[in-house]
Amino acid sequence: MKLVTAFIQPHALNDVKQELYRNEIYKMSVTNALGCGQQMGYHESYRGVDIEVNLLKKIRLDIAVNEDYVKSTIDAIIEGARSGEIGDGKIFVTPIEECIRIRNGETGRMAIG
Amino acid sequence: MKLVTAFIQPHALNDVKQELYRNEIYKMSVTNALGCGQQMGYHESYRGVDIEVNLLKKIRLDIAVNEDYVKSTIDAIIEGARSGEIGDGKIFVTPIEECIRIRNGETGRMAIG
Amino acid sequence: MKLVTAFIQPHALNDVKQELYRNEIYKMSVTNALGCGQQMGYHESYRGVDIEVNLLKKIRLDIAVNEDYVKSTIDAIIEGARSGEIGDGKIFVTPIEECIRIRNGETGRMAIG
Amino acid sequence: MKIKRIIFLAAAGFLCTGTAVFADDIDTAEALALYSDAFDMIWLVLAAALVFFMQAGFAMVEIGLTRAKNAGNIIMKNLMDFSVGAVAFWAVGWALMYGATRGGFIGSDQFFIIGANAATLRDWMFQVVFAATAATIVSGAMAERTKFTSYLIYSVVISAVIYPISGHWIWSGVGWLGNLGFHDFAGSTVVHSVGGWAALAGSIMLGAREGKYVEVDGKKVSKAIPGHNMPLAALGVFILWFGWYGFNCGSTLSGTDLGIAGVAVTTTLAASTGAIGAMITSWIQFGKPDPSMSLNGALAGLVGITAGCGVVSSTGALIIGLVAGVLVVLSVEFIDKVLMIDDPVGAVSVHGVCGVWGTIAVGIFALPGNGMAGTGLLYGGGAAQLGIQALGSLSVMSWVLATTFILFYVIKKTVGLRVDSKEELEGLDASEHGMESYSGFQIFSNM
Amino acid sequence: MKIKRIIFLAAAGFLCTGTAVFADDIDTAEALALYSDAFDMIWLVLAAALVFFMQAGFAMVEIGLTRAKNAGNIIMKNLMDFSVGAVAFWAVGWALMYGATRGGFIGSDQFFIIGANAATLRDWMFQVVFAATAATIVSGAMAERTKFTSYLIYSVVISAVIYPISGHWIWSGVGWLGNLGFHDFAGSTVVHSVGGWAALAGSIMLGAREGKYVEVDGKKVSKAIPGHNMPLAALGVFILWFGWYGFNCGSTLSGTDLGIAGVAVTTTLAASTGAIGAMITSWIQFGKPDPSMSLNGALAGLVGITAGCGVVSSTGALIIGLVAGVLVVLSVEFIDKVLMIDDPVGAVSVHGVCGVWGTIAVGIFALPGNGMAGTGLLYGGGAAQLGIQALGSLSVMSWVLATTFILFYVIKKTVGLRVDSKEELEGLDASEHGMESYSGFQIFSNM
Amino acid sequence: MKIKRIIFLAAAGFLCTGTAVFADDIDTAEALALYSDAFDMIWLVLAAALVFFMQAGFAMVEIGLTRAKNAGNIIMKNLMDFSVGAVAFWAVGWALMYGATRGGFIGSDQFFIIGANAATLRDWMFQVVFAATAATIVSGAMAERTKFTSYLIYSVVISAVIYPISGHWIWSGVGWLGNLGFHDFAGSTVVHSVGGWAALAGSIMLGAREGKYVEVDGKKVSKAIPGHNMPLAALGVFILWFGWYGFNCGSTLSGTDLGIAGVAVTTTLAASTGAIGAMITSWIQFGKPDPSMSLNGALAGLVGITAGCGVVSSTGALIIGLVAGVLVVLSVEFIDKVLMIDDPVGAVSVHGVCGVWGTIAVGIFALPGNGMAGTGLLYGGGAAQLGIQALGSLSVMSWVLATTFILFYVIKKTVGLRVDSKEELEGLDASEHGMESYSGFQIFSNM
Ligand SMILES: Nc1ncnc2c1ncn2[C@@H]1O[C@H](COP(=O)(O)OP(=O)(O)O)[C@@H](O)[C@H]1O
Ligand SMILES: Nc1ncnc2c1ncn2[C@@H]1O[C@H](COP(=O)(O)OP(=O)(O)O)[C@@H](O)[C@H]1O
Ligand SMILES: Nc1ncnc2c1ncn2[C@@H]1O[C@H](COP(=O)(O)OP(=O)(O)O)[C@@H](O)[C@H]1O
Repeated sequence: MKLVTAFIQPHALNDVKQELYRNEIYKMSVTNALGCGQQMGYHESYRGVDIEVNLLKKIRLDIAVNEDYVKSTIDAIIEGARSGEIGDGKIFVTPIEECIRIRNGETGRMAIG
Repeated sequence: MKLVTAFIQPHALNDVKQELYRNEIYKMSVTNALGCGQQMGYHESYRGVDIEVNLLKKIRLDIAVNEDYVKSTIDAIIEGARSGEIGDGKIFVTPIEECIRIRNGETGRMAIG
Repeated sequence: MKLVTAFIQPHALNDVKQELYRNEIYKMSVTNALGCGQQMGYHESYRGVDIEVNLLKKIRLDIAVNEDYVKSTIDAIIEGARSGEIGDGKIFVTPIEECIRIRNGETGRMAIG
Repeated sequence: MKIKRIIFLAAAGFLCTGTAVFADDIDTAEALALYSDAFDMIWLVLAAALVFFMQAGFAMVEIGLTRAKNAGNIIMKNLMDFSVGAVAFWAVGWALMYGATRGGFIGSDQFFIIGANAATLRDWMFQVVFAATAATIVSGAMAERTKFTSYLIYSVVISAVIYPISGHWIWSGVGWLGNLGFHDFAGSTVVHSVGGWAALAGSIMLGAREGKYVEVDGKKVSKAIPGHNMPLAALGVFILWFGWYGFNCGSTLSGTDLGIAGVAVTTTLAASTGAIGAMITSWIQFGKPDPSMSLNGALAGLVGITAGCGVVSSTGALIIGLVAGVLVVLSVEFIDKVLMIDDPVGAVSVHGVCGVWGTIAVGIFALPGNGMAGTGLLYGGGAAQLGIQALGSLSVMSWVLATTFILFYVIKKTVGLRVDSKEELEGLDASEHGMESYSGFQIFSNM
Repeated sequence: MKIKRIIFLAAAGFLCTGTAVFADDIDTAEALALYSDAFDMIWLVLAAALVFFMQAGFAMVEIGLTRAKNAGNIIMKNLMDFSVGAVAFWAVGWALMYGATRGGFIGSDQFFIIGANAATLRDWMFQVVFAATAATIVSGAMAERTKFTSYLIYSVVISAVIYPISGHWIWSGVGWLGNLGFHDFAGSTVVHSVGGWAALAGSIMLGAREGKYVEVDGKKVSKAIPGHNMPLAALGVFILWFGWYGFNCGSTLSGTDLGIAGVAVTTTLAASTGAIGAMITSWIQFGKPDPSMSLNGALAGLVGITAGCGVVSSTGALIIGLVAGVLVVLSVEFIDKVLMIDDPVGAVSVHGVCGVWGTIAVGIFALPGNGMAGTGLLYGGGAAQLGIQALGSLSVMSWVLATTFILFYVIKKTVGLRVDSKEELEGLDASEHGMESYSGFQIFSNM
Repeated sequence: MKIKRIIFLAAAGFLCTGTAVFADDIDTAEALALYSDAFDMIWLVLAAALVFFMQAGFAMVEIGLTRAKNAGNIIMKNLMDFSVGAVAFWAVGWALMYGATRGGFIGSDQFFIIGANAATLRDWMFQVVFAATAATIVSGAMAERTKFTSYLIYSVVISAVIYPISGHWIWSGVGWLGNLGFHDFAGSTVVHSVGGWAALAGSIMLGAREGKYVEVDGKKVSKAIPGHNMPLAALGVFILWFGWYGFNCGSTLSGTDLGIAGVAVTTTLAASTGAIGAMITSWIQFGKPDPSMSLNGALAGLVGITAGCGVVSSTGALIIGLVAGVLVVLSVEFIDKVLMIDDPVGAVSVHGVCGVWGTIAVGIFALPGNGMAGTGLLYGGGAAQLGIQALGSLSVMSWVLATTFILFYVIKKTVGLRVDSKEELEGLDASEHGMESYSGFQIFSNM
C-alpha cells in the first residue's frame, strides 16, 4: 500500500477530484497548505509597507491506495492539475505498512478502499 | 519507529485523546482536514442552488511512536473513535527512519516520547 | 529521497526559512497544526469556567529532499527553531519512493528540487 | 413627488421672507399644538428606530458568544422573532396591552390597531420595538439547540400574549400594578425581566447543550463552550448601549420633557459602572479581567438603570450600575456552576436578575419629589415604594415563569423543542438551514 | 469656542428665569417660523445621517454574500462610490435634478450648488445620500469580477447624470412624471429601481463569475458560490432596516408632518412580512428556511413599501411586504437559473423587481383621500393611478437600462470592464489592491 | 407607568380636539421658551448618542487593523476607557473644563456635577462623549503591546485632567485661547489633536511591536504587520463617519441653529475628498489603491473639517478634505519609515497631524462674516486668524505631549507600560485576559 501525497493549486482541486472519480478512486483526505517552491511568490503591500508573500496557497491531497492503483492515481492527479505553468505542484509516494478501518477493524488491502 | 496517522470524526477527538492518555501516549499532532470516503457527504443549498458537500470535516492525527507502542496506539484510537457508523475513519501506519528532538538534538527512540 | 517533517513553534518559522534558504533549500510545504507534547499547555478561562488548552499552535513543515540534503535540512531546522525550551518541536524523517513534478512529469531526484 | 417640492418651497419661504406669511396662515395656538405633537412624533420615531437597532445588537452578541456552526440559526431567530413578533403585536399584542382594560388585568380592544390615529400609530411604533426586545432576549439563552419551528411558535406567543398582558398591568395607565404605584420607567421589569424569565424557563425545559456538563470522576462539572467571535459580541454591546439611549430617553414619551438629559446621564453612568463592576469582579474571581463578562457588565448596568433612570441621581445611577455589574458575574457563575442551567450568553443573569435588581433599586434610590415614584429608602421614604417594587417584580416573574413553562411544555410535547443530538453536533446551520455561515474559513471544532 | 458657551448660558437662562427674557427678545411669529425651520432641519439632517449609515449596511451585505478574497475590493467600491458620488452630485447631480427645469426633463442650474442657502444645503444633504444609495446598489451585482477603475467611472456617471435625470422627472416638483401624478414617496423607483436596473445592465455586460455556470453533461447549470460571512450579511440587513427609518420617514421632508408615524409603521410591517414571505417561500422551494433569502426578504419588503409607505394602510403594508418577500425568492431563482445572469447578492431582484412591485402597488393599495396619490384599485379608485405607476416604472427602467448599457459598453471598449481570469481566481483583493482582508485566517478556497 | 399613559392621552387630545385646551393651559411665551429648550435637548441628546456610537467605530477600526490574537484586549481597552473615563469626567473632568475659571487656565467647581440642572446634565452628556473620543484615540496607537492595567490608569488621567484642561482653554467661553479668538468648532484640536499627540507620546514611550522593525543587512527596516479583519475596519470607518454627523452638527449646541445643514454638507464633502485624496496618493505611492489607507483618508477628511465645518464653504471643505487625505498617507509613511514610530492604526497621522491641519485651515478658508472666526487668508482676512490657530495648535500640542510623556514615564517606572516579550508573542488575549477572540478559527500566525 502506498500513500500518494500531492500539493496542487487550490483551483485545480475540482478537476483533480473529477479525474480521480473517473479512475474509480473515491477516497482521499484534503488539507489546506502553504507552499514555497519555484513559483517565487508575489508582493503585496500593507499601508505602504511591502510584504513579500512567498508562502502560496496550496492544497494537500493524501490518498492511500493499493500498489496497483498508484499509477492511475498519479496519472489522474497530473491530468487534473497540470496547466504547464510553474506552481502546478508535486506528487510524493511513500510506503504504508498498515491500514485499518476504524469502523470495523478491517485491515490491509480491504481497508484502504 | 512508526508514524500512526489517523483520520477521525472531529467530535471523536476528545475521546481518542482520553484513550491515548490512558495508554500513556501523550504526544501527538493534530490537523484540520477534509475527507472524502464512503460517507458520501450531504446536500446544502445556498440561495436556492444545491451544493453537494462531499468533503467532510475530519481531524488528522499524527502520532510518532516506537514499534512496541504501535498496537496500543491503534487500539486506543479505535476505542475512542469507533461508533460503528460509516465515516469513523482510517488509520495508516508508515515507517519513520529518524526522529530528532529539536530542543536538545536527541534522536531515535529517546526523542520520540 | 526523504521527507523531512518538522513540527515547530509558529514564531520560529521565519528563522527556519532563513536557515533553509542559507542551505539552499528553497522548497517546502507548510501547514497549521496543533500539538500536544511535553509542553503541557496552559489554562484559559471563559466566562468563569476553566479551559485546559493542551493543543498548542504549531507549524508543520514538509520538506522533500534528496538523501544528501537530509542532514543539512535537519541542521537548518534545528538552527532556526531551537530555543532550548520545551516545545521546540520534533523532526521526523520518512522515506519517499517516488516524486513527480506535475508540471512536466519529471520524476525522482530531478523533480524534488 | 409633488408634495416634496411644495413643502420645501414653503420651508424655503420661511427662511427668506420671514414671519409674515406664517402669522397670517396659521393661528399661534394651533401652531404650538402642532409643534408639541411634532416634538413627540420625531422624538418617539427616532427613539423607536434606535430601539429597533438593538435587534442587531442582540444578534451580534448572541452570535459572538456561541459557536460558528450555529451562527446562521441565530441570525434567523433574531430576524424572525422581530418579524413574526411585529405582526403578532399588530394583530393582538397592542390590543391586550393598551386596549380598554378588563379590571386592570388585560386590554380588550384595538385588535389590528383598528382606528389608529397618528398618535396611536406613533405609540404602536415605539411599543412594538419594546415587545421585540423582550422576545429576542430569549434567543440567546436557548441558542445552539432549539428547533427553529418551535422558536417561531414561542415568538408569536410571547409577543402576542405574554408580554402584553404583564405590560398592561404596569404601563397601560389603568393596570393593577401601575395603580398601586409600581414604577418602571423604561422596562427593567416590563421588558427585561419578562425576557429574562422566559429565557430561564426556556433553558430549563431545553436542557444543556451537549458537552456542557460532563461527568468527571463521577461528578458533573461545567465545561466552557467558548464563543467564536468576540469582536462581534463587542460590537453588539456597543450597538445595544447606543440603542439604549432610545430605549431609556425615549421612554419620557415626550420630546418636550426636559428630564431627557437626566435619563441620558444616569444611563451612561450606570452602563459604565456596570462594566467596571463586572471587570473587577471577574478579575477577582478568575484572576484576569474577562472581556465577555465585562461586556455583560455594561448590559447589566443598562438593564439595572432602566427602571429608575428618571428618578435617581447620578450617584444613585453609579451605585445601581456597579451592583448590577457585580451581580451579573456572580449570577452567571451561580446559574452555570451551581444550578447547572445552560445559558450560553448569560441572558437570565443580565435581563432577569439585573432587571429585578433595577426594579427594586427604585425603592431604594428614588429621589424625593421625582414626580413619578415614591421616595426611596435611602432618602427617608421608608419601605413603601420598595415593597411595591418587590411585589411587582415577583408578580411579573410568576406570570412569566408560569406561562412560559406551560408554553414550552406544550411545544415540547407537540412539535418538539430540541433538535436531535446528531443535528446539534453538526450544527444548526447545516441541519436546520442547510448552509454554512463562514464558508471557506477553516474552523476547528470538536464539540 | 466662545459661541458654545454663550448659547448655552442663554439656554440655561430659559430653564431658570422662564419666559420674560424670551418674550421680550423675539417676536412670536418669528419664533414660530424659526421653529418650523428647525424641525425640518434637525429631522432631515438626522434622517440623512441614518440614510448615510445604509452605506455600511450595503457594504456588510455585499461582503457577507461574496467570497473572502474580494472583501477588500467591495469595501473600496462602497467607500469610493459614496465619495466620488457625493462630489459628482455636488458638482452636477443636484443641478440636473433640482435646477430650473427644461421641459420637465432635466434641471439646468445650481451647478456646484452655487448660491445655496440653509434650506438648499439641508435638502442637498438629504438628497445626496439617496443618490449614493442608488449608486451603491450596483456594487453587489457586479461584485467579484469588476475592474476597480471602471467601477469608479460608473459611479461618477450614475451620480452625476443618470440618477438625477430620472429623479428630476419625479421628485423635482416640475418633472413630467410627477406632473402626471406619478407617486413614489421615498424612492422605490427613483432610487431602488434605478440601482436595480443599472445592476442588471452591469451584470449582463460583465458576464458571470468564473465557475458560476458550468457545463455538466452538456448542459449549463448554475453552481452556488457561497458567501463567506453570514453574520456580516445579517448585520448589514439590520443596519439597512435601521437606516430605512431615515429613508422613508425622512421623506416626509418635514419634521412637523404627523404622517411620520404612519410611514414608520408601514415600513416596519412590510419589512417583517417581507422576511416572513421569503422565509416561507424558500422553505417550500428548497426544503429549509434559507437565511440569506430571508435577509433578502426583509430588504425586499422595505424596497416594496418605499413608494407607498405614506399612502397605504397597515394591512396594505403587510400584503405589499409579503408579496415582495415571495417575489424576491422567485426572482432570484429565475434570474439565476433561467436567465443565467450572475447577481451575487440578488440586487436586481431586491431593488429592481421589488422596486417595480412597490411602485405598482401604490396603484393598488393607495387609501382614498391620502392627499398624495390617486385612490388605489382595491379601494375603488380604478386603474388610473395604477396606469401612471406602471408608466413611470417603465419609463425609468427604459431610461436606466438604455443609459447604463451604453455606459458599460463604452467602458468595456475603452478601459475594460472586467479583470482577467487569473486576477479573478486570485481574488480582487490581491490583484486590484495588493492586500488580504483576513490576514492570518486559514481560508479554504478552490474557486 | 402611569405618566406614560397620561402624557399620551394628552397628546392624542391635541391631535383630535385641536387648539383650545392648549391655549388655555399654557402661556405662549412659556411654550416658546420650553420648545427652545426642547429643541436643544433632543438635538444634543441624539447627537451625544451618535458620538457615543463612535466608540464602536474606534473599536472596530482598531480590531480590524491589528492581529487576531489581540482583539479581545482592544475590546477591553475601548470598553473600559469609556467606562472609567465617564466616571472620571463626571467626578473631575467636567469641573476642570467648565467650572468657574482660574485665570482662563482651569475650571474649579462643579465637581461630581453637583447642583446640575437639566441644561447642565444635557451639556455634560454631550461633553462626556467628546472626552471619551479623545481618550480612545490613543488605544489604537498603543495596540498589541500595552499592559492593560497601565492603560486603565492612562484613561483616568486623560479624561479627568489632561483633556479637560486644554478643553477649558478653548471651549469654556472664558479660556485664554478662546478669548484670543481661537476657533475650533467641533474639536479638531480640542478632541482629535489631544488624542493624536497622546497617541504619539504613548507609542514612543512603548516602543515598536516585536517584529515591526528588523535589521536587514545591517539596516533597520519597517515590516508590515497586516491587520486581520478589513471588513470590521471598514465597518468601523462607516460607523465613525455616521457618528461624526452627531459630532460636528451637534456642535452647533443648538437645535434651532439653521447652520446645521452647512455643517452636515461640509462634513460630507470633506470626508469624501479625504477618501479620494488618500486613495489617489496611495495609488501613486504604492502602485495600487490601498483600502486601509483610503479608510484612513475618510477619517482624515473628517478630522480635518471638524474645526472649520461651520465657517468654510463647500469648496473649502472639498479642499480641506483632499489635503487631509494626501497628508495622512504621507504622514503614515513618514512616521513609520523615517521616524520608525510604530502606530498600528495611524492614529497620530489621522488625529494629530490632520487635527492640526484642520485647525490651521480655519485661518485659511474661513468665510468672511461667518460670525464665529476671523476671515481666512484666502478671503483677504490676512494672517491674523491663521496665527491664532497656529498658536492654539501649538499650545495644545505642547501641553499634551508634556503631560502625557510624564504620565507614561511615571507609569513605566511604576507598574510598567508594556507586557513582556513572551506575552506579546502569545497575544494579549491569552496573556492579559486568558481567552481567545476567535475560538475555533484556524489562524496562521508566525509573528
Ligand atoms: N521539495 C519539496 N518539498 C515539499 N513540498 C514541495 C517541494 N517541492 C514542491 N513542493 C510543493 O509543491 C508546490 C509547487 O512547487 P513549485 O516548485 O512552485 O512548482 P513546480 O514543481 O511546477 O516548479 C510548492 O508550493 C510546495 O507546496
Ligand atoms: N484511501 C484513503 N486515503 C486517504 N484518506 C482516506 C482514505 N480512506 C478514508 N480516508 C479518510 O477517512 C475518512 C473516513 O472514511 P470513510 O470511508 O467515510 O469511512 P469508513 O472507513 O468508516 O467507511 C475519509 O473522510 C477520509 O478522510
Ligand atoms: N511523538 C510525537 N508524535 C507526533 N507529534 C509529536 C510527537 N512528539 C512531539 N510532537 C510534536 O512536537 C511538538 C513539540 O513537542 P514537545 O514535547 O512539546 O517539545 P519538546 O520535544 O521540546 O519536549 C508537539 O506539540 C507536537 O506537535
